[in-house]
Amino acid sequence: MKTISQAVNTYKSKSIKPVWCPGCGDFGVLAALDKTFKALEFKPEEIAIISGIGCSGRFSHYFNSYSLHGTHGRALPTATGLKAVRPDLHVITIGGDGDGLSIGGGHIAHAARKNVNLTYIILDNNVYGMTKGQSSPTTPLEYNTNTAPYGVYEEALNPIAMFLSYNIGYIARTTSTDMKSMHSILTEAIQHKGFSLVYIMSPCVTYSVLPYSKLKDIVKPLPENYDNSDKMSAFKYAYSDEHMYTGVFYKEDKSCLEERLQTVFDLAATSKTTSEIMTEFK
Amino acid sequence: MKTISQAVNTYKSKSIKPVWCPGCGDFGVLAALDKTFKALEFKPEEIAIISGIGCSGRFSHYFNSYSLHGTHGRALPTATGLKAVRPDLHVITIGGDGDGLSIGGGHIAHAARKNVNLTYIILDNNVYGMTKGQSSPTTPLEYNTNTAPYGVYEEALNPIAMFLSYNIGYIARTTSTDMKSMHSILTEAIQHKGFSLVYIMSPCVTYSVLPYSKLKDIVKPLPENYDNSDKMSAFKYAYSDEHMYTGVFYKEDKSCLEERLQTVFDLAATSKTTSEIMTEFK
Amino acid sequence: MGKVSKPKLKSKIDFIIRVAGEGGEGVMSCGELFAKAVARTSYHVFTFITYPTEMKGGYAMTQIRIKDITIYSMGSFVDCLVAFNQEAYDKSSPYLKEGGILIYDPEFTVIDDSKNFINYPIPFSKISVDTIGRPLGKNVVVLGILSHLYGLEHPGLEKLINDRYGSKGEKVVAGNIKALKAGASAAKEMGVTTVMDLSKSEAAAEDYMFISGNQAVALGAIAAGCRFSAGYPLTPSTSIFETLSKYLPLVGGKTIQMEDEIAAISAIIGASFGGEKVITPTSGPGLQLMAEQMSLASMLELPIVIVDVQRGGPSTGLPTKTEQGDMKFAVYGSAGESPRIILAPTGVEDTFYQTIRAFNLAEKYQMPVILLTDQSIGYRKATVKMPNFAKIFMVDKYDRKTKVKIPNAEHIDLVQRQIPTEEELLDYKRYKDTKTGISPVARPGTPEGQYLATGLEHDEYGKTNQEPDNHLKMSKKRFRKLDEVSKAFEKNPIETYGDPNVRIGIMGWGSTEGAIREARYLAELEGVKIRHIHPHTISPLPERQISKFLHRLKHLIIVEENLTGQFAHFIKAKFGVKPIEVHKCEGMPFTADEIYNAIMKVARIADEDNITSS
Amino acid sequence: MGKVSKPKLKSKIDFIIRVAGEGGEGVMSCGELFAKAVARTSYHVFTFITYPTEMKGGYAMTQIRIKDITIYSMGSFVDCLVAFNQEAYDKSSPYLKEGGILIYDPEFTVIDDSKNFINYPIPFSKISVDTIGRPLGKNVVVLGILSHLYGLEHPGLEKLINDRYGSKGEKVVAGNIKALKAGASAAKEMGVTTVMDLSKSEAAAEDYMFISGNQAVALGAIAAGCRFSAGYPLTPSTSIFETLSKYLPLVGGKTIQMEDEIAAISAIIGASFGGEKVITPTSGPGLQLMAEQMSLASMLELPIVIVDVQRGGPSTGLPTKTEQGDMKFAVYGSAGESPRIILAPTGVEDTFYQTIRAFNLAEKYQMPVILLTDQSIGYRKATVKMPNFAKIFMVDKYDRKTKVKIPNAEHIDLVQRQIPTEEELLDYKRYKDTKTGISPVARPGTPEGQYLATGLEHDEYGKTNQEPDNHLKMSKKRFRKLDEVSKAFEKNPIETYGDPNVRIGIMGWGSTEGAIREARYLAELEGVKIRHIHPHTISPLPERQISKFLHRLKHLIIVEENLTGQFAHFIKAKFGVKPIEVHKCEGMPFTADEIYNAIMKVARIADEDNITSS
Ligand SMILES: Cc1ncc(C[n+]2csc(CCOP(=O)(O)OP(=O)(O)O)c2C)c(N)n1
Ligand SMILES: Cc1ncc(C[n+]2csc(CCOP(=O)(O)OP(=O)(O)O)c2C)c(N)n1
Ligand code: SF4
Ligand code: SF4
Ligand SMILES: [Mg+2]
Ligand SMILES: [Mg+2]
Repeated sequence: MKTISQAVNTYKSKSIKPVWCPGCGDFGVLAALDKTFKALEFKPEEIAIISGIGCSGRFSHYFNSYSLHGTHGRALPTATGLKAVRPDLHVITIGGDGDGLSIGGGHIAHAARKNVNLTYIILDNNVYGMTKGQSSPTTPLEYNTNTAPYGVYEEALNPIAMFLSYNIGYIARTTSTDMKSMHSILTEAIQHKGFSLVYIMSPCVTYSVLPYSKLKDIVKPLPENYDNSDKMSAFKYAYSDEHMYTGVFYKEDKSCLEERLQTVFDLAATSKTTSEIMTEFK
Repeated sequence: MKTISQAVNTYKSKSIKPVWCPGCGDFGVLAALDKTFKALEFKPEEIAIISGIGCSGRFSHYFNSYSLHGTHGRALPTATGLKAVRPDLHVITIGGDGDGLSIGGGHIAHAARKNVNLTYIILDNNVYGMTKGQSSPTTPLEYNTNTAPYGVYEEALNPIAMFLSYNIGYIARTTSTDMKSMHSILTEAIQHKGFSLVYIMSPCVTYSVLPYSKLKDIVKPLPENYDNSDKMSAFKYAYSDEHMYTGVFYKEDKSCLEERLQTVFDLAATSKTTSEIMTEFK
Repeated sequence: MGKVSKPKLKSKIDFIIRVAGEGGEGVMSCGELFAKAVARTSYHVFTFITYPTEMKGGYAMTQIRIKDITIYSMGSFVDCLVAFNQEAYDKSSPYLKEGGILIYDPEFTVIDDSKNFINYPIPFSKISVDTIGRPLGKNVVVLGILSHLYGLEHPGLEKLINDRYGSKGEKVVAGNIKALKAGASAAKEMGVTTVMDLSKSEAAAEDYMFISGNQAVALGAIAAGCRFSAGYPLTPSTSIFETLSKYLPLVGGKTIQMEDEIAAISAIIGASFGGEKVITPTSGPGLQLMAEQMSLASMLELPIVIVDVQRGGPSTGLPTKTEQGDMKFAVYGSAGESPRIILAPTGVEDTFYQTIRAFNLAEKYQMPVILLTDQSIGYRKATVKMPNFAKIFMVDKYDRKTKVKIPNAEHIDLVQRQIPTEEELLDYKRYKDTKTGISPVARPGTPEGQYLATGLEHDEYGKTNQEPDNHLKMSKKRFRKLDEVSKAFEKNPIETYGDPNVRIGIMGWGSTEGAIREARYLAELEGVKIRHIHPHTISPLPERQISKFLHRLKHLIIVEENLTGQFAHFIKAKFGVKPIEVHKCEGMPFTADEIYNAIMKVARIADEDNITSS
Repeated sequence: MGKVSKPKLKSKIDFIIRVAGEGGEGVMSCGELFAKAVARTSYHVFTFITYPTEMKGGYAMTQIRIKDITIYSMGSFVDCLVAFNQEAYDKSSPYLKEGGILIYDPEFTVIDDSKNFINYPIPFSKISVDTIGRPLGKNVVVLGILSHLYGLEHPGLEKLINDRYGSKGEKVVAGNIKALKAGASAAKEMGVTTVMDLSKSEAAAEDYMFISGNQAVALGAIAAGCRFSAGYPLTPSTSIFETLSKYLPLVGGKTIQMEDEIAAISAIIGASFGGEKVITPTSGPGLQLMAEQMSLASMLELPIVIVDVQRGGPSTGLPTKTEQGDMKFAVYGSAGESPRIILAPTGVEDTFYQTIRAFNLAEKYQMPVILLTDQSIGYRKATVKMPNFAKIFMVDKYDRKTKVKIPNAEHIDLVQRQIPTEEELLDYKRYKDTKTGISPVARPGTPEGQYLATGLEHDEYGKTNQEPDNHLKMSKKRFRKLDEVSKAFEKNPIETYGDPNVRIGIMGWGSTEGAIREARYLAELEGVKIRHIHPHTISPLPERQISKFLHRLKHLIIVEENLTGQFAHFIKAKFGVKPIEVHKCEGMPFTADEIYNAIMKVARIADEDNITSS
């Protein structure tokens, strides 16, 4: 059968090839996600990829899945609606630091509150790649960009601390060069019950704010004995001045949207027919 | 002189009276803000109040100031623009839990990044008052509202933790019944250089989710020896299961938008004329 | 006898009651309980509500019209006015008919004795305090007075009180029942005469609902098979989402309150991509926030239904008042060119069926459908015929031909989204450039149906393609669907009334239908005949029908509730006519009277024309 | 000699070069450097750019037209084509004139020998590798070839290379200069003949800028006194905000990148409330997100300027392509009824002056002004006359009478927002219902000027008021300003061209002006006369001017770059005409040729009409 044989080889689209610049960090993430789908033996037709707009937003084009490439910043609420009605699908949401933290920044806390059972992957290149080099919410203070020719005058966000404060049940950070870590984190995140957030540092080589070389220097895995059920310690590592820690910052098991909705339906005793409802209005 | 004598008595509007329900928490906040303006001896014409939409959004109507009552959720970016061009004005932004944390939730982190020098007051009544009793982002899980007749299935936000993660330089929480604390916090917040956030629990008596009686029981001042320069300890108290702590959670002195913009102008040597700029394009 | 649904010119019973007071005084609940009680009789009931934006204070009123035949408008003048305070009296008494009944609380209201009213000063507030210790029960005291005046039986009212206040505890219910009785006996004692005995009327036939326009949307959506709604509260649309939240789960559906309107429309787009029928209710301010996503849905060719319960604008405007101000935004409200369908229901019953139709059109033509109602329809309550549930038919998912009829109580087609055949899945083109422009859409989970839905211009497979010829081809494909809609609409039941030889025509859209209809009757009583067309589909318009209507007219009146004449502008662009435009921009619906006056003015001009030209 | 600004029919020099290749190959920078070098001579230069949305790959091209008189369009066919690869050759060679010059890299391109071109196979890529070790310098190699072909002096080019690559270090600059020289000598060696010697041309008169349409907006804003801009990157508008970010601080202004377009428009509303002149640049997707706040600005009566650089739609559509698809949204894009002004510049120079005008109108009439440009204007570069800075005049803040002229290089009025007099401050009505609808607005900080600006309906003081009569009165007040604008526009310089006795007319808006103008010249050469009107104000339209234009026409052609004919719809609604509509919906601007063909077709029909009717 076509579907299965394909699943074994690759989940990537056969007709659409990536248009990223050679060397772009996003290639690595594409490979890691493909590998993860393979490992999880998902059926391609049960994968839904919802992406934002940006270089990173092109992920939805590159898989042989049900994919939706919507508007800038709205991937998460779109995916929430999809997953709410189709809990049977594996829903992956992907976008950039601008898409996710700037225009779409208001949606994360609310997806977290619902604990909708999907994985949100943010690819941070510390810049707006697609629109050619403007500041993003993670561009460092005083760095020069096309929209901040005299230096950025906004502090960069601390996304991990924010996700922790949103009480997201699964939060991890890794880099697009670390295939092993990406694969293991993605696998765990996708299997996590509820909302999971995978934050991947994926350098832009064309508008290079945090180049591979520099990233390599500051990145450090969370310590071996790190307890990822301890939120306070997660905050501490998220706020490290010295290093950008990678690994699973936080993990918590709690009821997800689908379960909570189920309770609602059970409570409401689903046996009413439309006509019974209408007669209540007599 | 009219202006000054008025400043001594009240800063409230002479022609517009509040339309809140009798007993609404917002009355207390109105009085506290009026008192604070008096204490700070502001000129009424130098006060600008920008508010959102909601019962709490009506604050802009009730002062004899330059006031702007805009659309739902956009008070903060509106105030940011105003303060950017008019650093000489005292800019106060006010709105509800829905206005500020739901539809407007995406703006806070970015006002924080800019560290724009204004005070943002959020009045939390754990409900949408104006639209008559729907869930807000701080309505507790499983509570019944008009839009969640079978119980809310979203976890309530932890706003203080969120503000901390946004690296806001001044964060305090108090209640609309505690005039003394409101007055002292508002005074300090308004004088704080940079973005300050004052979170006031202000119960709704009509769609009463967290009534005065219950609020009284859970509220507790931060300990005497609390160090509000220690962010980690702030997180700890923000996450308390037992109590809703009040007081100044966090205080940090850092450069604000006006200062950072000033640097830009200095750098850019402001002596160019329009015609000199145009000749660069020859 | 039962209710009669065919419009008749004359009715034996037709009276109007207005309860007016301050926002928060229970004006609404008093009016609603009374209306509900009457709705259980064989009479038709129609209510209109207006109240201030503020939480407390300001003028609020409920107007209730009762008739033995179908009611089309709130009416112009009232037979009985209850005034809770001075402002209510001042604002409402000009609308009380000569010889009408005025009930007021002398403690709060000084009246003008010189008017020819039957005055009943009754101290409701004092009666409430005396009975239950608080003035807050005065609305139920008034209900008691009205029950005496109109002969409503107390057991029925008590049940309604129990339904409404039951959740607040027995004590509250008992207090209210006491207040009810106190009101009734006070009225009796003070010599108030019972003007009619509604209790003598037969009970309503089983097959009527008494619902508001907003409830009609929610129930219509449920009947249409909608199973997902995402929303964000916004006056005056909120009760649609509240009603859906309560009832959708009962049929296995879901509602989610999102963080704002952008998230709400995004969520329904996601759910529609997942294969479900979806809806989001909003009003002008929210609709504006949805513009970008509406355009996306058009480009992705996903069915979504949006309800805009229009309110006074611009901006926050008049949140609790009515206006037909969003038409141009609904029709043109997206950058770039993205097809969509705009429907405008004319009343509560029509709202129910047009909602079903909106889902059918969205699913069939795979584009956004906006249902344009307004505050006056949304808050209005009326008796609506119960649909025949045995006459609901599903259109097959592979069916590409069926001409779907406009739903009515006797026959409801429900369109299922077209899906690809097995053969088509062998080389699946999601955006196949078919003759009708409609392409079958695979439901996620279908093997080999995987596709990319992108807001970028794309080819038939869904792959991005920005070539000149592809953009032209795909733009045409998307708009071809709209031509199909247009063609289908021409075969709709004709929406014109009146003798085709008459030379004066009137045209309106949406909620003005009832007032226009009544105005026509009034004019006919004066011997003035007039034709009337009232398209339910604003975009695309049933052009041939309208052309035919316009063809022999000498004078065209276009009536709408806004300042600038949005619909007139639209009609002028399409048909090159020069109408007489009648606008009302006051936050209140037209009364039949106002339109009648306009008709009579035009009739006089027409007469003069005849004289001059003859 | 200098540049001549009066349009002339014939020119001595008029040639077009197209550099085509893959996005990212330096096609843009090669073309831009060449154009810039030519712009420093006495010739006029006009460039057109198109490139793919993707970061890498896809067809990109720069077209450069050089002429001794003002240039109005990109031209239809090219004299010289540089093809970097096969796709570039395949897509571009159909536009190369018979006998034109074709320069291509034989390593990547196989050409069709049978065509009558002068073929120069030159291995740019190999030359680059040989010279600087990498193929990336091939764009500068091509620049060298072109410098040989058109006799451009190297010192000038080297300075431009230094300006452009200086920030990347000396090594990069040196490498590029080497590549430049290598290209030039390769061309010489391969026997490429110099077709003209631009270096012999006089230097440009001092008073010209060579700027893109987007830069024209930024510079126009600075000239108009704008001191604040908030923005969010969005292709193809981004460079406006980037240019403002660079230059506004130099005159004491500020720019802030906001988190999204809603925040951006909110910020400028706040800053306008603070008393400053403000602007936000965007494109269709972003404009849609601004709908709610535009409506707010209308209601608060605050001046704001919005630039919409239109791109292909709907939705994300064709981000780097041109379209006139947002007109209906600009005009109608808000729920409720909120007045606004829409301007549509026709080219780069006009963009500069219309931007200044946009600020004047916004400040004077206190409402949003939308400037509708498009990708083709925004990315186009052209030589623009430098304004006379001695002829800039401030209109007094208390002045309520001055008729402000449309700005031009010789005279620029700058409107200052009207402020209340001391007397008015004694009982200050922010929303005073004046004869013109314009009310003086107090700048925060002014004692006794405090007021409430609310999006709720309000009275003259700004206090909320939802009464029927107040809503009507204030709605009228807001729209009265638009009537004033309309009146003022009628006195604008007449925007019609051609003999009033001619019976064929053509009408367009925005960026099609140049192509239409050239098409008219072409038609005239064939003896076909045609009238032309091209309003700069789309809403409100200069109605009397247009009526007059339409009055004696027998055939009206309306030209626009979209599928559905948005402008035509608008004109039909206002004037009841039945135009012949010519649409292009391919992401590319009209060429003069295409419009010429349409004109000739209509001319033939007109002829036949004459024959039949005579
Ligand atoms: C409403 C809207 N505003 C702006 C844009 C333009 N835009 C496209 S991608 C992008 C930012 C991309 O940055 P990021 O999300 O970090 O993705 P990257 O390209 O860096 O991967 C922007 C601003 C848009 N498409 N839509
Ligand atoms: C765009 C938009 N969406 C929705 C609304 C309706 N609305 C008005 S106030 C409000 C919420 C009010 O809640 P909150 O901010 O908590 O203020 P409160 O009334 O509780 O003080 C909503 C949803 C609106 N005015 N505009
Ligand atoms: S611009 Fe940057 S982020 Fe975008 S594809 Fe190129 S390298 Fe990747
Ligand atoms: S509804 Fe609640 S929040 Fe609003 S005014 Fe009344 S008590 Fe206050
Ligand atoms: Mg990025
Ligand atoms: Mg609230």
